[in-house]
Amino acid sequence: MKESAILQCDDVTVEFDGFKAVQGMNLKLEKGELRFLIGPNGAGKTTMLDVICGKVKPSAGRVTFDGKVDITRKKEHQIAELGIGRKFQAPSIFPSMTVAENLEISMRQKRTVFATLFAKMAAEERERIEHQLTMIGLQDKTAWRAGGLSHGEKQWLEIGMMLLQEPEILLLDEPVAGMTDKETEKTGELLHQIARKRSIVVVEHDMEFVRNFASKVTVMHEGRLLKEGSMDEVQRDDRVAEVYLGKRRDADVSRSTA
Amino acid sequence: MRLQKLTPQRLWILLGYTAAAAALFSAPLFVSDFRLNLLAKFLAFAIVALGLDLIWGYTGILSLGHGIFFGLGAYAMAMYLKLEASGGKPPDFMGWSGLKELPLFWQPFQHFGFAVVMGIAIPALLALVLGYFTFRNRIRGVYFTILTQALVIITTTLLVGQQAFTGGTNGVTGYSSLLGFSLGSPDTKRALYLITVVVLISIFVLCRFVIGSRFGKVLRAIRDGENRVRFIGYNPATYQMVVFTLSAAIAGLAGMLFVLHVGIISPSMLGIVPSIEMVLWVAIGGRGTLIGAALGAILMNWAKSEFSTAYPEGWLFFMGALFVVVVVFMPKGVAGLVGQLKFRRKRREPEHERVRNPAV
Amino acid sequence: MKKRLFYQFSLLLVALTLVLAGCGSKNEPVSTKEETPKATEAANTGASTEGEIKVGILHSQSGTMAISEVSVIDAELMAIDEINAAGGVMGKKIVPVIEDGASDWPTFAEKARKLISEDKVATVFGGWTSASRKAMKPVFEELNGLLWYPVQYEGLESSPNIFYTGATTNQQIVPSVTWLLENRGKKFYLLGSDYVFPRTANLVIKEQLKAEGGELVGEEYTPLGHTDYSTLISKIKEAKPDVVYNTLNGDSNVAFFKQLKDAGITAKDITTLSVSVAEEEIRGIGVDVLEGHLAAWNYYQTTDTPANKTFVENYKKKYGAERVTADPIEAGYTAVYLWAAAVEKAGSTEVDKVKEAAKELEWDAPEGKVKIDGATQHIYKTVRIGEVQADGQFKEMWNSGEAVKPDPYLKGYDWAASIQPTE
Amino acid sequence: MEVYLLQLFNGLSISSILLLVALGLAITFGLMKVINMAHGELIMIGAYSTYLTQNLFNDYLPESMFDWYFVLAVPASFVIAFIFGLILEMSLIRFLYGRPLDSLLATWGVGLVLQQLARSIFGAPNVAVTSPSWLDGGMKIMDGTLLPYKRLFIIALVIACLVSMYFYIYRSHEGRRMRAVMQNRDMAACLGVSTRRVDAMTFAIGSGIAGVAGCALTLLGPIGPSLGTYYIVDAFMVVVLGGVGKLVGTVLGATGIGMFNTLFEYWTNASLGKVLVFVCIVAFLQWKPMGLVAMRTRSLD
Repeated sequence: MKESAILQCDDVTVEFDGFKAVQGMNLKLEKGELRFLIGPNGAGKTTMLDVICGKVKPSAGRVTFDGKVDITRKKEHQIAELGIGRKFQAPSIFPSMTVAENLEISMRQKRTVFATLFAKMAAEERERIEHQLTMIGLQDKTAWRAGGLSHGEKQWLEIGMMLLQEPEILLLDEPVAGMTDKETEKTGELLHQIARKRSIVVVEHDMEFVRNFASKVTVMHEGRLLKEGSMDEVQRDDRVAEVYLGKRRDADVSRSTA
Repeated sequence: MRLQKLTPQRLWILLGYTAAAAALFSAPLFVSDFRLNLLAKFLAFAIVALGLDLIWGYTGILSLGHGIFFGLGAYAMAMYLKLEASGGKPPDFMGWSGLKELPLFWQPFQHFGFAVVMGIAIPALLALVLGYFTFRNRIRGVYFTILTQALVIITTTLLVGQQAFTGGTNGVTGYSSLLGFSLGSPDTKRALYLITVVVLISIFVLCRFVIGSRFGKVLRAIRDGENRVRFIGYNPATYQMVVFTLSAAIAGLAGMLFVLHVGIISPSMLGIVPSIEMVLWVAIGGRGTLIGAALGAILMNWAKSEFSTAYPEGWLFFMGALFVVVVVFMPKGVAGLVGQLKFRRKRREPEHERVRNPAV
Repeated sequence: MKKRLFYQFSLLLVALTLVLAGCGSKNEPVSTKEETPKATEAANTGASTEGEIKVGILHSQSGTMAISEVSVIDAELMAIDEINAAGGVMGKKIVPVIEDGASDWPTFAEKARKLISEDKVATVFGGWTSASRKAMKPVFEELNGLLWYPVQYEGLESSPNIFYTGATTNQQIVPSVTWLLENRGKKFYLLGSDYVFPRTANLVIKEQLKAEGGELVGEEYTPLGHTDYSTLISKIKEAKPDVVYNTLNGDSNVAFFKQLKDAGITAKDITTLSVSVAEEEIRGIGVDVLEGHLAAWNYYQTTDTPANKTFVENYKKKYGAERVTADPIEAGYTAVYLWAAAVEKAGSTEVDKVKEAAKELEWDAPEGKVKIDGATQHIYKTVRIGEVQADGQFKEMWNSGEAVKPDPYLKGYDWAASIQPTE
Repeated sequence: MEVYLLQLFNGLSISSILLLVALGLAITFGLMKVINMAHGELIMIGAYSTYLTQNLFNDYLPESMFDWYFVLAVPASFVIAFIFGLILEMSLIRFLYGRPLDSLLATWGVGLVLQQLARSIFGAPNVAVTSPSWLDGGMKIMDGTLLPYKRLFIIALVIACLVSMYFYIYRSHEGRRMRAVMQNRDMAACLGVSTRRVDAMTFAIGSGIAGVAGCALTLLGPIGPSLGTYYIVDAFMVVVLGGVGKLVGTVLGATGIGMFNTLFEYWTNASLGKVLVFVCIVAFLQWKPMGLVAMRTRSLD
């Protein structure tokens, strides 16, 4: 086992009432890697992210973080504390709180009751939040209630929240879904910036978007690993083409849950 | 909280609160003893409402069992008062239930200090235990609410059934004095009223501090999306447990004051109906605003004591209808209504509470 | 956020003014503070000036107990009307102030306090459950008020500020147990709702059974509002009692008797004697399931006295032919008359004078001649055991012949020595 | 021996009553996620409907016909409670979808109003319903063991309700639409199902079944304005214990609570028995928060 693997999934299997959403999936993520997870609907991509962030417990297999911690035994908040951040497909921010408050509680900090009860906003912390606000372009809307933001802004806010968490690994589920071209572009830039320091797993449908990044792509199909490699390699693969264009498509659509 | 500049507006608010406090403190000067006693009772209810607002308004946990915590606090105080009245001998109801000796668990309640501590600790502990299991097991929303109802049934049935130890349906009543001061004397009553005002203000300040802190923000985040909070790294169960316990302790404290003003506690005060009524005060006053919750409690009880006698039937119709209208059409209560008016005028922030209402 | 606070605050001020104004409006600003120690005297004189006398009526008009208490209010109002029509008391009109106890004991205490200290009523007629009486008792004692309590209860109480016009244990339970032992059998099954009256009553009955050669074969309590008696009836069947002594309250009676009949047990198999089932309740339970069962009271609608004939006639005329009278209704009615007679005799509505005048006062009540026992402030009452007939009325099976002297602490019974209050 | 047999029957009988009371709730709560605290009052409406039907027969039909009033009372209770439910859904509940806690509070207010309405119309005291003579007595299976016809009738009634509900939900067009809406509201709406209509129908049917329960309860217990309050919490316990969204769960929940209630009550007493049952429910839900029969979903909340 190489030390540099920040995340390693071995033979992960997930079952929902007898239906196997993920079967014996393997995934290895290096430190500082930007990885795309693609595949048709129902391939098990989102479920894979769910497993990594602890939302779903696999029925078999293990997920090792930083070469030592088996996170399948941990609870969600413990995994988050370890340094795995997750952005959901549908923007999930806290709608009744202001943008600034959303960021404030997401910020990396002690998360015990006692600590939060007596927490004072340090100057350094305020700076971090302000920096982040500029980065996600919401500096003019700090006092807005998050629920009042546009869809794209919510997506960014969520990304901003996740970045303030300063995780080792970021899990992004369709970060550009529902964004305008311009917004998508901006998000892409953001991703490039982030990827310099952290490891990222992105689930994405937008192939255009994926192609902009010269990085490794993992293709999943029916809960299994289908192909791993660069975008070019993947696109040349017959099986991948068949999965995306071929006959089985109907079956997948009917099983999709999105 | 950060130190903020003293803008004219903040000054007004500060003045307002001072005036309100001054009005409460000076009430004994121009209100009859009977009315003062009533007001004191309402203020005790306002304290429960504050605690309830912490968990319902800010954390989104609806407890229909706060009557229990209120009642347990009240019983602790009642036990002390009863023993002081009987001079440490077994109280009257033990006699007619065939109990000759003072049960062991009653004995320490002869001490005022012990009773006060227990009046807060017992409800808090019960809430802690219940909260520990339910929140850890992620029982939430409606399920939690229904569980609290089950708890109400368990508690009241036990209190009623163990008549020899608890006074049964009659509850505990017939007190004479508190620490030697006669409860009947108007001076004691005024003093108790003032104590209640002080407690109410302290609890109000405490609640403000809690919701103003980052802890309070996490609570609101839990209300908005409990699961999301997990993935930021907070354990919602701990937070829910702590705030539920705090809320129960506040209710217990209010219960103790209630007994001092009203002179009786019985299982019917712990039942499902009083528990829901407490929620009603908060709903009408405005969940998610402390002042709304407190005012809701005071106003609703005042209205009840004014109108329920003149129109006993009309009152129930009115209360039921009010409940429906407020919950359905004014989810933020009266305080929220005032807020909405303001938004309509200013439109600085978009109004999005409606967005959460998926009836579209 | 700041704006919001501002509005909250204005809301607070408005509301506070409202409440305080509401509180202040009901009384003259100066009076209470200085005069508090003498407040009750002021109340008494206040009550008898201006050509009218205010009296309080404090029963549950809403909530679970309204079922029973509303009829008592009717009877009390009727008595007041009758007295007023006949010229009032001391030439003054009686004006009732009606308050709702709402089946909630703290509310009873609160309203009692209001009646005495705000409305300054001369006396209060009120209460039904033991709990409501216990809640009001400290208030009446503290403010030296006067309460007339019209319902049979568990005894062991005698407050200087309460007159009890319902039966105490030795005027209902004790004689009925003796009668059952002599006429129906020795094996008793005690069934009651889980609250103070049944538990205390059964404590008395158990001692009495021991002393008088009865046998206790079972004792069960069900929560108030319990509606399934199948298991309990199985237990009764197993225990094979001669008598079920029933102290169930309210709705539970309906379920119990309906299900008892379904289980194939009729009045012929096991005698059931109830102490909380009167004419009013029979209508709600249904005569078909109750026929033949027994009850012990001091008064039935069928009680044959001249006073009762007019009482029933007037009651039906006033409130409708389908209405029935019952023991507590009559006791409430009697209470008003007894109070009026005492005031007349005392020539004052002052509590202490009225109490003094009430001693040994006699009156021809619908239930027969009653007399106030000065020592206990209960009244002498005739005990009657009745059987439910097909028309929903009682047929009197037995009566005590003369009015029985009240003995709330059962001092006249050796076996009751252990059932004394500890205080 | 007879006692155990009788107790078994009693347990079954209580289960059947609980099930009848909870069935309507299982629909409104389980399928629509609406916490209808006024469910108890719909039961009360059913009971009063039976009372009215009885009075109609008493007043307008020859005495020989009287016994058959009950045959008419069952559908009458259903229809009247159905109409009440429909009105309730259209005027109030439809604003509350997706806000379960608010629906709980608002319907509690509705319950309060309905209770007071009943009190104003019929008076506070209980009213008497004379059960038809063909339900008097019982089936003797051995000496001292009599199974009352009324209880047998209620068991049969529950089975009938269950079967018809099964056919309605799983075998009819209406039922298919109903399931479609409950499972994926938006998708169903896109496919041309009138979700408004389905919601209203579903809620009304749940209410109608509450009415039937009320009718059945007149055989055993009191009929008064507060009738509903005796059953509402128990009914919720059944649904929650059983697991939301599946009829099987409701059946199991009712059976569990009914049987244990009888058992505990027999061993101890009625108060303690009740406490024990509730403690067991609370404990069980800690272990299985989703109830006996849980539907697993992948959605976040």
